[in-house]
Amino acid sequence: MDTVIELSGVVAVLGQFPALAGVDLSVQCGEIVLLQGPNGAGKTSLLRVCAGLMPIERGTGHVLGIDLATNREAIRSRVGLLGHANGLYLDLTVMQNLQFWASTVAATASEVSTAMSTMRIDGRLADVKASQLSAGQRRRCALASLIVRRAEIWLLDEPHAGLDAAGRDELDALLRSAVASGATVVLASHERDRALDLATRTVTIDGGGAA
Amino acid sequence: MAKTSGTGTSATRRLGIVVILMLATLALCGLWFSAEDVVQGSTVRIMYIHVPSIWTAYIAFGLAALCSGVYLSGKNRSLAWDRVAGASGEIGVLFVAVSLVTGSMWGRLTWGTYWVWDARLTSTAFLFITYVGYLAVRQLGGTHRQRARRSSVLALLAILEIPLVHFSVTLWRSLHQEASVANPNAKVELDGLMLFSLFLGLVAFTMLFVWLVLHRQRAMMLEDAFSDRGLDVAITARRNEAGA
Amino acid sequence: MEHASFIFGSWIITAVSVGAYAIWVLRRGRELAKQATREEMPWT
Amino acid sequence: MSTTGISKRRVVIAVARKDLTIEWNSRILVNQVAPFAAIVMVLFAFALDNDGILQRVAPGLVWLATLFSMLVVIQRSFTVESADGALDALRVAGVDMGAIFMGKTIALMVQLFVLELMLVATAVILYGVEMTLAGFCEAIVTLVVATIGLGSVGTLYGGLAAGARGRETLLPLLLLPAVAPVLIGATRATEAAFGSGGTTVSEGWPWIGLLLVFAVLFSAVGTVAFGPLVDE
Repeated sequence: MDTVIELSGVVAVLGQFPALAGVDLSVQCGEIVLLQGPNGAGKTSLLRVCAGLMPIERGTGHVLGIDLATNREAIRSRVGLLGHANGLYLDLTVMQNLQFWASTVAATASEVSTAMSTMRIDGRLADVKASQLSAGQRRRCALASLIVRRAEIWLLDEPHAGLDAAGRDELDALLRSAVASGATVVLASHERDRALDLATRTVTIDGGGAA
Repeated sequence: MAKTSGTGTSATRRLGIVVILMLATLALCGLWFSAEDVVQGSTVRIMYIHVPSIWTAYIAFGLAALCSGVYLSGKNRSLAWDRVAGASGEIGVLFVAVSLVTGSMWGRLTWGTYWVWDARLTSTAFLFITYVGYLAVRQLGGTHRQRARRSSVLALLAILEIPLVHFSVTLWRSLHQEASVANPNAKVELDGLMLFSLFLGLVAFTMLFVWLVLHRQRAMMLEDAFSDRGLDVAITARRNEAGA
Repeated sequence: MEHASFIFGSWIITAVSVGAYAIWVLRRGRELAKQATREEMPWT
Repeated sequence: MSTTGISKRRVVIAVARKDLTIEWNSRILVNQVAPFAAIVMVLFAFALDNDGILQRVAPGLVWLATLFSMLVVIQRSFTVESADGALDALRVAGVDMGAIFMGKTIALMVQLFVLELMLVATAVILYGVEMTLAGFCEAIVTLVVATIGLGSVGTLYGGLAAGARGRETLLPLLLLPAVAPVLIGATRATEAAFGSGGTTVSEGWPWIGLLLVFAVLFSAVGTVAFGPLVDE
């Protein structure tokens, strides 16, 4: 199996604070890796580094064979990140949000409607403004816009947050099918039992490093 | 340690002594030995510091843009370029401020008011504000590389804005006296000693600028080094959180 | 000398502001250098 | 930056349409910014309560009100991006920063243009400005060219200030000195169009040339400089 994420001694800072203080991590293609650890352990920063969003100060890292230190912009179009924020425009309707995200990555209208029905935000919800959605519905929207991205690596930060029981099942099914079609998943979740069931491997993060 | 305390070396010390001697000579020539101007009278003595200050400011902003360009185009992107640009920008702001104050005092004597809406004055004021903004952006925080990238782009934008602002303000209004050395028909006629004083001022201020930049960018290097060292401490502290 | 206050005033303002900045830079450098190692001061 | 091979033009259009749809859905410009600009014009009339003065300085007031309102519109344009991490999401999606810049600039220009039309109309009504047909044409050309310049610089510095703490104060500090040429050029050109203080329409064209230089320069530079200024 190919190694898709390879980090060694990675330090990343927020302002002057070392959110990551020397992380080593290796993820193979097709894995579902669960990051666990207390709040403030550095899980979010680790996902942002893997997405090429946060620069690394020290250490070396490669994602999909691309060097994080020199060329992290090239990683971005090939991975999908679901952060704490959903990345929605609150003044746009669900449909308008999805159409916008689809047009930035050249997804077709049928892909959009498939993603919307997968996350069950089609029908009546499609014309509701994002600002009027519940937290769980916004999460579904964000996941739908992630589906149309067709990412090779899915980086998910608390994807279960706000979802109801049915939504969590649907999410798990979605991730399993993504992996079945060749993707890799790294997720951080406090839904321990559910995530352990889903994950093929668990990595504990604490004090800004992989323990 | 004793011989090289602080940001100085024997070279900067020698440069510093030369600068002080030149500035002292400038004060003697400018304030005492040189003749008064036929038209402007004694007020021409302000010129010997006013013109070199604005000259130095232009050199400083030019150097800041140059170093920023080198930083952005360079392969290994040494932060040294960013620090020289930052030191230069800071000193440039100081000299623009000085030249605005001395210029308005000169204006008070020749035009009768501290401020006239003349092209050169107005565009110099814009120059000042633009680089105050540049210094503010340098203080935004983040990592050294973020600071360097943002401020380098901004320094290049500023150097682009300056001619546009100057040109538009000149079109808007022009009452200023012509640059006197370039134009032989201007109001100020410089004799030998006056010319000497002016050029001495230009040379002395330029060397003073070099001296200041050397010291300031070394101090900045230490500031950066210390925050890196702070990072080492913070990383250790962060790793220890794991056990706790 | 005519207008002596303005002329000397402008020279003094220049000297004081540039001088104060120079002294600040020197003192800051000296203060930082006290805690610096040789490797952090490549000019020495 | 983008490796997905979608055309840049498509992204530009998508971003511009998205920003305009947001405005259409929320009506901030119509319900808040435009009334603000209008009240500024009325306040100018109170402050400069003198027969003849208002008519003479109307062009400058129009552009001053535009600049102040523009600050609000730009802040808004980047608040919607950062409110729910949408700009981060765009960056992770590898969307070309130059295309985002152009899209947001176009949306800002459309909004500014509407605002300026409204302000000119206010000046005509409140300050008693009279225009010839040639003057009207010149005024429209001035609005278009000045708006291109304002939109470009505004988006560029708005993006820089969006990532910063204290952005509310940083944006005017960076932006207002940079747009001084637009204020000067647009005011003079509009004076010629209005015929304020005995100027003629033909006197305005050189100023429109200045505006054109500014617009071309900053729309080109902004496309290149936006990415490095905004990205981490």
